[in-house]
Amino acid sequence: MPNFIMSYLGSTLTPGQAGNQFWALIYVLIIFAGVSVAVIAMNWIERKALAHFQIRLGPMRVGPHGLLQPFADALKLMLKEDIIPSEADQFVFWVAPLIGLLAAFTVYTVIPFGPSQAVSDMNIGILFMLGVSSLGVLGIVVAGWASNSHYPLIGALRSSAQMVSYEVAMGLAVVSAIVMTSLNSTGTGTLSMIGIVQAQQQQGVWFIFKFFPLGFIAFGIFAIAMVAETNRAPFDMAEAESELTAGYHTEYSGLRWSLFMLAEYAAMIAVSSIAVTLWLGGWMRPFPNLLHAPAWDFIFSLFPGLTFGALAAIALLGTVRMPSHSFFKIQRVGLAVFAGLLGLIALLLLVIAVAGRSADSGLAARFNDGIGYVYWFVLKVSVFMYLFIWYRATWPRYRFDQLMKIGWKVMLPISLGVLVVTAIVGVIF
Amino acid sequence: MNDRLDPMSNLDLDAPDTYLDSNELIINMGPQHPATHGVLRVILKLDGEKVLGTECVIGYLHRGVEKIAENRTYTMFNPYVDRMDYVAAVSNGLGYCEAVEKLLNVEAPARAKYIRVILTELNRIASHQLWLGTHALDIGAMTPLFYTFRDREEILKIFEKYCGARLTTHAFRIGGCQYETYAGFEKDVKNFLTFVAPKIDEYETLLTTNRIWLERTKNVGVISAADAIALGVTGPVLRASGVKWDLRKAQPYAAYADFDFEIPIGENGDTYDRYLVRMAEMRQSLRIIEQAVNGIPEGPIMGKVPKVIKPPVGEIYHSIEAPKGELGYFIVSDGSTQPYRIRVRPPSFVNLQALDIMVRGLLVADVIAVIGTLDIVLGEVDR
Amino acid sequence: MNSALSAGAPVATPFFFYMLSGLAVIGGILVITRRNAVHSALALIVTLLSVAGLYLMLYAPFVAGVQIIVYAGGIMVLFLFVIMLVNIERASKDRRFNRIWPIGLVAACTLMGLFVSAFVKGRALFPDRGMPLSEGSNTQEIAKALYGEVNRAGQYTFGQYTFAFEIASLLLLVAILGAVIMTKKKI
Amino acid sequence: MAEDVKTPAPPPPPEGEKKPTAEKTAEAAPAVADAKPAAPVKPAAAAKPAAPAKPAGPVPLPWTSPLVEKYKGQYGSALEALTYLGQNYFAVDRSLIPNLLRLLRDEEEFDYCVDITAVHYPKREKQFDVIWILYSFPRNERVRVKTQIADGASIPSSVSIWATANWLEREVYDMFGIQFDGHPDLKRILLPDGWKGHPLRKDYGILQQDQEWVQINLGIESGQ
Repeated sequence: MPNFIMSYLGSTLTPGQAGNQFWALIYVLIIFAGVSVAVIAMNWIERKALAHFQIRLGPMRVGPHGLLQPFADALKLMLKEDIIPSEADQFVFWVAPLIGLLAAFTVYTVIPFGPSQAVSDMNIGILFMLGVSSLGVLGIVVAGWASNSHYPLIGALRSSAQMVSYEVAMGLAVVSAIVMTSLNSTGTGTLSMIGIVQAQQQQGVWFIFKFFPLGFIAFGIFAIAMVAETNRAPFDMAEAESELTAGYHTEYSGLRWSLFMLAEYAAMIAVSSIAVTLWLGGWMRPFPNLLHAPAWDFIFSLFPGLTFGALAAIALLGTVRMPSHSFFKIQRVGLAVFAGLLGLIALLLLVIAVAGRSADSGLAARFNDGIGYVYWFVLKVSVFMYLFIWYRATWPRYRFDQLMKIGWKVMLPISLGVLVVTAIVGVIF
Repeated sequence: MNDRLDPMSNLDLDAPDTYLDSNELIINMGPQHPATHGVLRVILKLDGEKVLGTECVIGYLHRGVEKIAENRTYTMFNPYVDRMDYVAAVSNGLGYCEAVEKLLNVEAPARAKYIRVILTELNRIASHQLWLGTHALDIGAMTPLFYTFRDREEILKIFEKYCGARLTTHAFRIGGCQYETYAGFEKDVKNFLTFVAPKIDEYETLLTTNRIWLERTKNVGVISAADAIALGVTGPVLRASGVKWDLRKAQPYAAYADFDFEIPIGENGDTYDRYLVRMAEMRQSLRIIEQAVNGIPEGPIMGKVPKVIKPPVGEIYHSIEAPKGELGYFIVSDGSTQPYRIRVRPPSFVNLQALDIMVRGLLVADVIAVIGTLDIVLGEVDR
Repeated sequence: MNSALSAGAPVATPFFFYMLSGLAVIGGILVITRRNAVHSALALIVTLLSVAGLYLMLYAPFVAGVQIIVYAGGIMVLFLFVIMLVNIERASKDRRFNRIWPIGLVAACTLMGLFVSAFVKGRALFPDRGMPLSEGSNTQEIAKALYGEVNRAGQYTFGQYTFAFEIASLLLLVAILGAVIMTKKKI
Repeated sequence: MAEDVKTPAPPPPPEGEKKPTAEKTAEAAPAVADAKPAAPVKPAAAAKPAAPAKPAGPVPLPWTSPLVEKYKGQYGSALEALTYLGQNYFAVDRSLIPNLLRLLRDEEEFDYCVDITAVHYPKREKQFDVIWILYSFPRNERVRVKTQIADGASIPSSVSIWATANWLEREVYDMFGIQFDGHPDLKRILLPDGWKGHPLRKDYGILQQDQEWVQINLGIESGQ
């Protein structure tokens, strides 16, 4: 058994490729733990950032600066009574959030956090991802129907129509990115996610900057479609509070409702990681080809440690500025512990970075690169997460027919045009 | 309660044979609905998403103010007036006091008039700020709500310092003002003027050129000038349709004749024009307050009004420009200390009547926007 | 088929095979027996997904991906749309098995006979027992060996069979226009 | 926001005291009534014994203007033009109502009907005053048209003249019980449909609130 475990460590293939179920399972667990931590962090960041946009403080009471708020919410939702409406279709009502969750999480099996850091590198990576994300619509449609009342029905119809129409635009934008992958020396593009990032690496350019306007337009379309796909910000017709109460999840409460929220956040992270992989060069650190001298590698490998150090410093600043009232003593201690933790991680990362630099091929070096890949990937995804929150704070909501009009009359033609032009430009150059 | 159009009646199971034609859906919006600004119930007849017709069911907040008036003396009725349009309580009080003063043929002293103008215009800004915050929230923009309420707080502080109350202020008395302005009144108002002017620009940057805001408000809920006049619509809704009419200019009352300010009007009477008109009105109010605070005369604040007010027999009608429109008082006096009949002409009640023709053919999301842009307060609609 | 857990194990392990096909069969039965339309739609989705799994086992990932996108993600969503928009309570009142079920049974049996005979006669078509599996090769290589790169499918559709592809898209266009005209009363 | 006015601060005056004010209103009402028809005669201050010492307050004076002359000629005695404290109003006979209003809107451009309301004088034989308050945008001028109708009599609706009259007349019907003929949808607007009685009538005491609608629908014993 141990060789089964150790034999994989040497290989540079993803567990799926290497057919190694054990490590695939480990990767799956790591990714799902990572995503849930990300969802918890996202919950806190969204509430605090939104609050600061709106000149208010956001959650401050539960834990220092509201840090324990997500846990409090999770606990509350678990303890809340889970009401199933009497008229509702029991089985379908129970299954709906699961379909949503299933769709949101199966996408992660294909997302590459590094050249070999993905659960499995299917050669139909993108196709699989689009397919599974279209399954998410089923969850919503069925949830709306199962609640058996006016508003959820209309909410479900609206959001599924919206997701279906934006999926088309999203698909076409993705295709134009894939067309770009095929322009490397071998001439044959690839659908596999790791292949796409490697294509960007070989071509030495992020696809967002390739054939300058085209890549950017395709990226723009994907960015808009992705917001609509997850029912967020200006396109959140489904849960437009002011009109249809709360859209398809009106009748849900307690843990079942939180599954929908979990699915929504997971879908957000999944969709933005697709965008990062396709257009922003996945796990590559910025300027891989220009500044590839070892010194630059070292500097960039310090970044993870520095960011965690900065976070620790901010947390420490927080403890210093905490008012001296006795009520805040516990919060001050809490924050200090949190700062200490962050500081510890920062130290660890810095040590690995230094160690990795000296021994060029040892375990430390591999580990250092691994951290670097994951760090840059997560950094880019978090930029998108911030955009989601920013949209929610500033934009009012589109009306449903305007939303569909944009989906079909604006996004679709542009994405088709970009696809055709990219193909032509690709053939010429 | 009442057997109006029962919302569930249309979902009868023996649907027409052909499955394709969708039957009309009757949706009940309110009275407990986040976007109906109080207890308004609108029954919408929908074909899919399009609104075929609406019927407003009101009266949930009816307290019978006019019946109470017949059993109160003139001074006792004064606080009730604030409870009607509780968002613009100060202008309600101004309207009532001036009506009774006209009945008594008494003139409030100049200083009282200036104080009244300052407080009423501050109240107009506060009312428009509350309108903007809730209207933007209904259309989905969360942030303006917090900005407008932060700035509105400054006005409410001034009210509280002056007359002890923030919302239902009961600031004026028949014949003038009860309280002399507190020590730092002019300074506070001046600070407020410099504080809020850039803030209104802040709202504008957030919304005026916001593509989605334009998309949601441009030619939504259009009402022509002729329809507006026929339906008796007044205030910013009328001015947005292009009718240049403001009681403060047409029939000046209090000290409005001394100030110069423009009346902003719109062209095609849609939700966006009403938004622009109200934003411009806020700026005009700032100008009025500035002139009033600089030119406030010295002198008494209370006219010679008898202790017990017994107006002579007769009836008069007096109206002022409240933030929502023309707020009128028709008082019939029979010579006793209690009014024989007080009829309040509520601008929100009459403006709400225009909802039906403004909303026909629009979508459900627009109904919310139009209710928001009419800026109705149910306390005034139901009285 | 060698043991499941060896390093280069192919996907087509007996356990998965029986599970997926079992799921597909159960789903199929559920589709026709459930009284509630949405339940049968969900059962159909389960069937389609398990069939997609079977494609994967036949080292045809592209077809599996398309199956998920087109069938499970696209058509089934529209199925549910129709079920929700049309007033299904009325449909459920009609008699469950109408009178012409014997004809249905006969048709089913002939179809079954066809399948069996195709399988028996065509045994030679299928590769015999073993799969030419080399140790350590992973699913991608096997797929390449059998069906070639994913782009082989691309080359076929836009290479030799472009004409058929265009006709199909024309057909779809007509179908869409028909649907729009039927529902939209006034265009 | 809405303050619960169910129990008004000062307890309503006990039944007894109500009577004198009613008498006073009655006695003052005729003063108002006879003052009006006898307008051309010098206003008789004697009719008001209540305030002998106080100088007689302002009294409605005849209002003369070209507009008035035109209609005086046309309708003669059925129309009286008066002004009180600078506010002009016509006191007209019920028969003039639909076409006088239409004339005022078309010829005299009183295109904005500010308000329609009513006042209840229980002691008079024609108990109700129905009042239209009109305003003319072009002339920036306000006028009131007042007519007296008996209890139970109906009056032609002016919805066809001004669209705003729809809800205003519904409220007058709801509060006073005055029927408006030709109104598209005359039913209660503020009070629930099943409500009995019309609150703003003088004979509808505040204590009468406890009727069976309150008991049935709100399930409370008494409103007070």
